Amino acid sequence: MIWLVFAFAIWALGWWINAWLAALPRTRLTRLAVPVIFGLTLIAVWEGIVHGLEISPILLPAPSMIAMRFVASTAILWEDFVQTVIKGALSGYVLGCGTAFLVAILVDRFDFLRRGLLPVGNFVAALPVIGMAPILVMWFGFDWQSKAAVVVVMVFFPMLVNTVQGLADSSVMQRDLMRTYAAGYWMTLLKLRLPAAMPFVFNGLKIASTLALIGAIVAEFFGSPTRGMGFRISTSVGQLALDLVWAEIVVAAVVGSGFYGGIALIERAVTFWHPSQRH
Amino acid sequence: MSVISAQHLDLTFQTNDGPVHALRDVSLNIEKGEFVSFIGPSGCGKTTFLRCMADLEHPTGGQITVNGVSAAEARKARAYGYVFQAAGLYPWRTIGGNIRLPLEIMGYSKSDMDARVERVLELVELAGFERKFPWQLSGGMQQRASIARALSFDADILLMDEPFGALDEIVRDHLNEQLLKLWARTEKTIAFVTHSIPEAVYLSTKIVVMSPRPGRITDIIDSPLPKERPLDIRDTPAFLEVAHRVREGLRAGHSHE
Amino acid sequence: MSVISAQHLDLTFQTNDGPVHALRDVSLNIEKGEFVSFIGPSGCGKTTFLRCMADLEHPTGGQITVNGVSAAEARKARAYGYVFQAAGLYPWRTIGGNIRLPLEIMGYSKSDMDARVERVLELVELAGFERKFPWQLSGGMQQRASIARALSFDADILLMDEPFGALDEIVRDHLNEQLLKLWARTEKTIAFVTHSIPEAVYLSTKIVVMSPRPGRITDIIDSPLPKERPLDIRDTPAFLEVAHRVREGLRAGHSHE
Amino acid sequence: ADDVTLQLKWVTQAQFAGYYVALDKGFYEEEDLNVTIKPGGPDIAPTQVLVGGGADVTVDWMPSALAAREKGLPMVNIAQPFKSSGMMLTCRKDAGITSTDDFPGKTLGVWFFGNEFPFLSWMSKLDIPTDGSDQGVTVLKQGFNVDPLLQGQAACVSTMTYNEYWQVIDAGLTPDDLTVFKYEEQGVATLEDGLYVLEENLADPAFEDKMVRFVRASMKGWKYAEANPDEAAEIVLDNDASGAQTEEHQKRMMGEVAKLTSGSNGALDPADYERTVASLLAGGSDPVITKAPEGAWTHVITDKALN
Amino acid sequence: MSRSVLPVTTVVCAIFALWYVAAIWLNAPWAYDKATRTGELLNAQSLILDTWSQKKPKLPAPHQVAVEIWETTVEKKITSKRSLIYHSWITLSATLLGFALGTGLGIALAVGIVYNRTMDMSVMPWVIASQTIPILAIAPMIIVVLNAVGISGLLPKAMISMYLSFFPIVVGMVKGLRSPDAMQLDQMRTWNASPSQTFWRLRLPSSMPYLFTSLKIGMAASLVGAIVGELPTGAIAGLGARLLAGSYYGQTIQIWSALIMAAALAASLVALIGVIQRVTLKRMGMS
Ligand SMILES: Nc1ncnc2c1ncn2[C@@H]1O[C@H](COP(=O)(O)OP(=O)(O)OP(=O)(O)O)[C@@H](O)[C@H]1O
Ligand SMILES: Nc1ncnc2c1ncn2[C@@H]1O[C@H](COP(=O)(O)OP(=O)(O)OP(=O)(O)O)[C@@H](O)[C@H]1O
Ligand SMILES: Cc1ncc(C[n+]2csc(CCO)c2C)c(N)n1
Ligand SMILES: [Mg+2]
Ligand SMILES: [Mg+2]
Repeated sequence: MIWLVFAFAIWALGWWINAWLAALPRTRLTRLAVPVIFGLTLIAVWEGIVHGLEISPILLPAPSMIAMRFVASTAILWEDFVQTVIKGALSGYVLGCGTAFLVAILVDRFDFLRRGLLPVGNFVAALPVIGMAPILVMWFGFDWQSKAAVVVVMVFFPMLVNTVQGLADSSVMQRDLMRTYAAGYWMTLLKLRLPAAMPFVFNGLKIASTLALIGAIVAEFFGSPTRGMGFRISTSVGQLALDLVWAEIVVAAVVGSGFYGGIALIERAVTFWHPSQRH
Repeated sequence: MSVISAQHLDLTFQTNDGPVHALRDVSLNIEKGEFVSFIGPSGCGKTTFLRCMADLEHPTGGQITVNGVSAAEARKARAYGYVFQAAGLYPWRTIGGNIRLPLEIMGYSKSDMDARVERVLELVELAGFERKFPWQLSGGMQQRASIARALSFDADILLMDEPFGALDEIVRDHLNEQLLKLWARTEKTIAFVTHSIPEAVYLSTKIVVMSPRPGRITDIIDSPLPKERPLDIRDTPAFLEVAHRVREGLRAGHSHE
Repeated sequence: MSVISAQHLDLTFQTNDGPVHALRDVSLNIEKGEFVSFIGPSGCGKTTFLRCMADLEHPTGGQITVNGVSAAEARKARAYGYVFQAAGLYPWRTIGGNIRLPLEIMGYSKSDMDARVERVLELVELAGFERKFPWQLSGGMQQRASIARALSFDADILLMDEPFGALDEIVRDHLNEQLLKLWARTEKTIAFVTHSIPEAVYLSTKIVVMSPRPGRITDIIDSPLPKERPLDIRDTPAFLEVAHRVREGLRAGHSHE
Repeated sequence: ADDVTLQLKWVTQAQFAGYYVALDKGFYEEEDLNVTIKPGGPDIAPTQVLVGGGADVTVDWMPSALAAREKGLPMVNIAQPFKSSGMMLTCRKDAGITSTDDFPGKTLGVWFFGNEFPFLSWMSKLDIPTDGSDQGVTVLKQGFNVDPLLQGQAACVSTMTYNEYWQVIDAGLTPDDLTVFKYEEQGVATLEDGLYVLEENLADPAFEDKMVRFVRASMKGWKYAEANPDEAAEIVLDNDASGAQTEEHQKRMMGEVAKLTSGSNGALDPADYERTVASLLAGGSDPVITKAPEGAWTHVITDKALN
Repeated sequence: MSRSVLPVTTVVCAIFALWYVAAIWLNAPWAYDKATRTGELLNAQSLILDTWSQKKPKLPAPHQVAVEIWETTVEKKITSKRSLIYHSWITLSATLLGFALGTGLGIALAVGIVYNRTMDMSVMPWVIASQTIPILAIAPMIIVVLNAVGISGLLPKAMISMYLSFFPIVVGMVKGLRSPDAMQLDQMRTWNASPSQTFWRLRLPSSMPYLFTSLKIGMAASLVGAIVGELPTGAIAGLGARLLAGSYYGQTIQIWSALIMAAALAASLVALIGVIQRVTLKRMGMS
């Protein structure tokens, strides 16, 4: 009971502080502090509820327990991180986004391809990739290569569709201007279409960044060496080590958010000119 | 030989509402060094006609030659500079970068580019704004940058589509004066679209009045005004006389009333 | 008692480039039934001033009252109709639906609404277009619909921000005439922003000339023209005389040159 | 009627025929029970479901049940329909495996999710490290099927006598191509497919009574299934909502499962239990359980049910 | 429309051709493996025929998948557990429920974010973080936890599909509800409109194009969620169960047919939203 009251009190306090901060003029500090306080509040409420309702740690461990496990298992977490994130997700992300970008330029160049490939692409993009995972594991083996392949498949179409859309985004007038200069295809691509496509390209990159990690982890459920975040999660559930499972999830969330944030930062630098970046 | 010569130009847009006759049997000759204004109600085909000259639109009938060759060849030879109705600067390039754009495409040397950018920026009184991005400038300044961009390379023909539409009267007067000076100095041939009767009369050696549905030329007025034109010329009877004739021409072709 | 009374109004915008003084020590009284035009170069604070009257902007200093109460109270009492610089019709509503919008919000009865929509549509000569969507109309017609919307409910004050900016000269002349007629008939108090000197002179009983950085009033000209104004009045010496004074006032305050 | 929910360890198949037969033949109904059978799956941990209250009783393997008990989760074995273990390691001869001495340097497929314990015990008994070093073996987390063996990605994979082994055979490999290590024969067999409940529930006489009736009916189901394997397989097929099982495979599976259950009347043989515990405790540096558990099984239910 | 028929058929044909070639390439090792064990010799023709007709191919040939789909849709009663239509229906019901929940949650959050400054500043980063959690990892836990509080059956699956679908909807609707420009909002102020009037008459209508775009993405995500949710429910029924069962028994043909079916389902659901979008926007005069 005390714990529940504690949870509720923390919630009220956190909300009150945030409401107060949000009413202040926006600065870099408040913009950072508000979501952090919100997150801390959530965690405190979670802690309170787990203790208050006496939820079994096998169903939902308390944040304090997860934190302790996290500290105690950094070596394992690091090993899994390298296997899944660096080898699986990152390589697949780079490969998938890279090829999608090049294919997008090709598709954009040939109208025939655009009209033929995009509808088919939309169909293929609707494939639930979860189903592709066992197949790709079968094709590419157990190690990180198959994880990278799953990631490639997952990120390819969002990236392709966004880039193609972006390449078509320049206005008629902007393109006419290039014609008045008698600029050729490559000149127009380089000086107009690619810069104009950047907001879309980054949109694709951001979507792909959350997909990449999920893809790599999910693929590990269908066969893996004895390391990796997906491996650890599924094995640990079997061993009822839920605290380790959640520690892995924390790593995934932190890495995923960091990845997303990093790309958003680059986006800010590259597409500084776009109205959406100027409030 | 005329710099621009249109013979019986027809242009019909196919739309899902049926065909739109944007131009019908339009014939016009523009000689070297002329300053020709196009005036007419909204939708009468002024922009379309200018775009035909620039090979941005393809007539469905008739003939158009620029510098004695087809419009397409003239475009490929980079015979003209075009100023669009809206400024149309690339937001990811600075003002300087925008002006440099055609020069890069046409392969000017680095030092030549720098000199030209500086010169045209001074011409439109934007010196010191080279490093700014378009959205950091007012609409009028952007419009001037876009004019500078069209002037930066050596084209003898200047096609301008309502370049001063977004500007207030005083700035507009000023730029009108500047444009006249530039034209007198460089002997360019200029085709100029406007909505403003005083502007058309003040600037032009020839005023083409158009009317819509289908777009055609209803009147061509040769201006009796001298080449030297102080702003006060707008209060002279000769000026008002021409303005009156333009207004009558416009009113006749106007669908309203 | 003045309908609108501004005393030593100051308004400074805080931007990341530092403060922008949009209005500085602006004082003005507008009496019932007056037609006041605001003219001045781009960025001199005309829109800002109008927005202060409408309680869309909050002055950082000074006092403004509308109908004797604060601007906020006047807004809540729905004391005015506001016509924005662009037409700003909702694309998902028909012309009729757009005009009905403020009436719905203010809770008019269904039959009253219908009657009012019909009346204002006739007023701006758009009868028969009630069922059309905005994009099915030309720019001028849209602008008229937006004026109709501001007229549909019973506000004695009309605040208009360059309502005819996007129109060509002929249509503009026509609407100017209509507006004058409406004003004569209804005795509304009108504040009207424009860039065009002839328009300001033709319409107003009082012309307020403003100048920028910081925005302030440089001249207030009471028009000697009669209330009855045919279009030809624009060629009379009295008219040209006022226009000249406005132009001089503008030029003096202009940063250019 | 009293409600009982049974959580299976795996998907609907003849491995669980006894329960489906008891349900289908009305044996549960005769005991005044209203039984719901929840199929398991690759990511269902039966213990977790039990703790969450999603089931009253579950089918689980003893190693994972004992590991859970040591984690503070008091699982109790109330009946043991499977007498012997069906687990094996199936290897390809052409991968160079004819005896356990050939393991070092090879890649072996192993099930995880709580099923890795018997394998780890065995390897520590053989003194073969599982870290992928030259003297040790490389362990793969095997997916749900025997592909790694067929594709040549692993030299051996884990199989059950009644299931995966036949998938290998169906795929076209013959018993001559294979070397098979049965855990029973290697002396590392652990008890499989027992019925487990939470200790705290057993304290309740009403629950105890329910379980007595449940076990009695279930064993009746098992014995019926042993006697009528084809009919039992049909019943299983009827209950398979995924529609993915084939008659041929289920009949064969039933035949093999019958071999494992025939030695049991339902009561846990304490000797088997001791053997399992000993095997799990002998896990070398990283044993599955660190001390012999207490109270991990009871004969209370089977005594009442079977006499 | 008709202009894209030729390109699409060309691309589809190219894909099939590639697919057949890939089938030869991927299935050949097993064919050789079999041949060496039986000691027979393979010529090119029998190799190709074998690779296109294996029982458990690494990559089934298109016609094998087509035959399987035909047999499990047209030739089975739709109430049969072996009918793909039956399984599609199970997945579809979870998808639709999850989609409805996700849309509701997404819109509610978006309204909160747009109207409440505190929510605006605090919620969004966590919504993004929530999507970086590997759903398959927590799906079993969600199912178990919901089971613990007595919720089972359709709802747990729908919750997972909601978890995946609310994200695109929040993002799209926040953008959409903020799409009215300052002038339109000022207009509402000049009429002294209340917040709810502003919402219903301005913000909501102007968010429509964004709403439909995000509904399309959300629908596809919902389907993935429903399938993921079916895996840990013990592969009882549904397309996810077919995928898993196929994978469990190495039945690649079954996996592929379930996959194709799922893609077709997703494509038609998205197309359906497209139709609704066109009708709605047309009636609103926005297309
Ligand atoms: N791409 C197009 N497709 C179909 N119709 C077009 C197209 N471009 C222009 N039109 C139509 O052709 C006619 C002439 O258009 P144009 O833009 O040349 O008019 P304008 O005289 O420049 O008008 P404004 O003064 O408003 O700029 C108009 O009725 C217009 O609707
Ligand atoms: N929201 C704002 N934030 C910061 N500065 C603003 C804002 N609104 C207007 N300004 C600045 O205040 C000054 C006056 O603007 P205002 O819109 O009133 O000019 P205006 O006279 O209406 O010009 P125009 O004729 O171009 O419409 C300008 O310098 C403008 O940049
Ligand atoms: C992910 C996963 N892989 C393997 C097993 C092991 N397992 C336990 S019972 C059973 C059925 C035998 O036919 C199998 C394969 C599991 N539980 N979960
Ligand atoms: Mg035009
Ligand atoms: Mg303004």
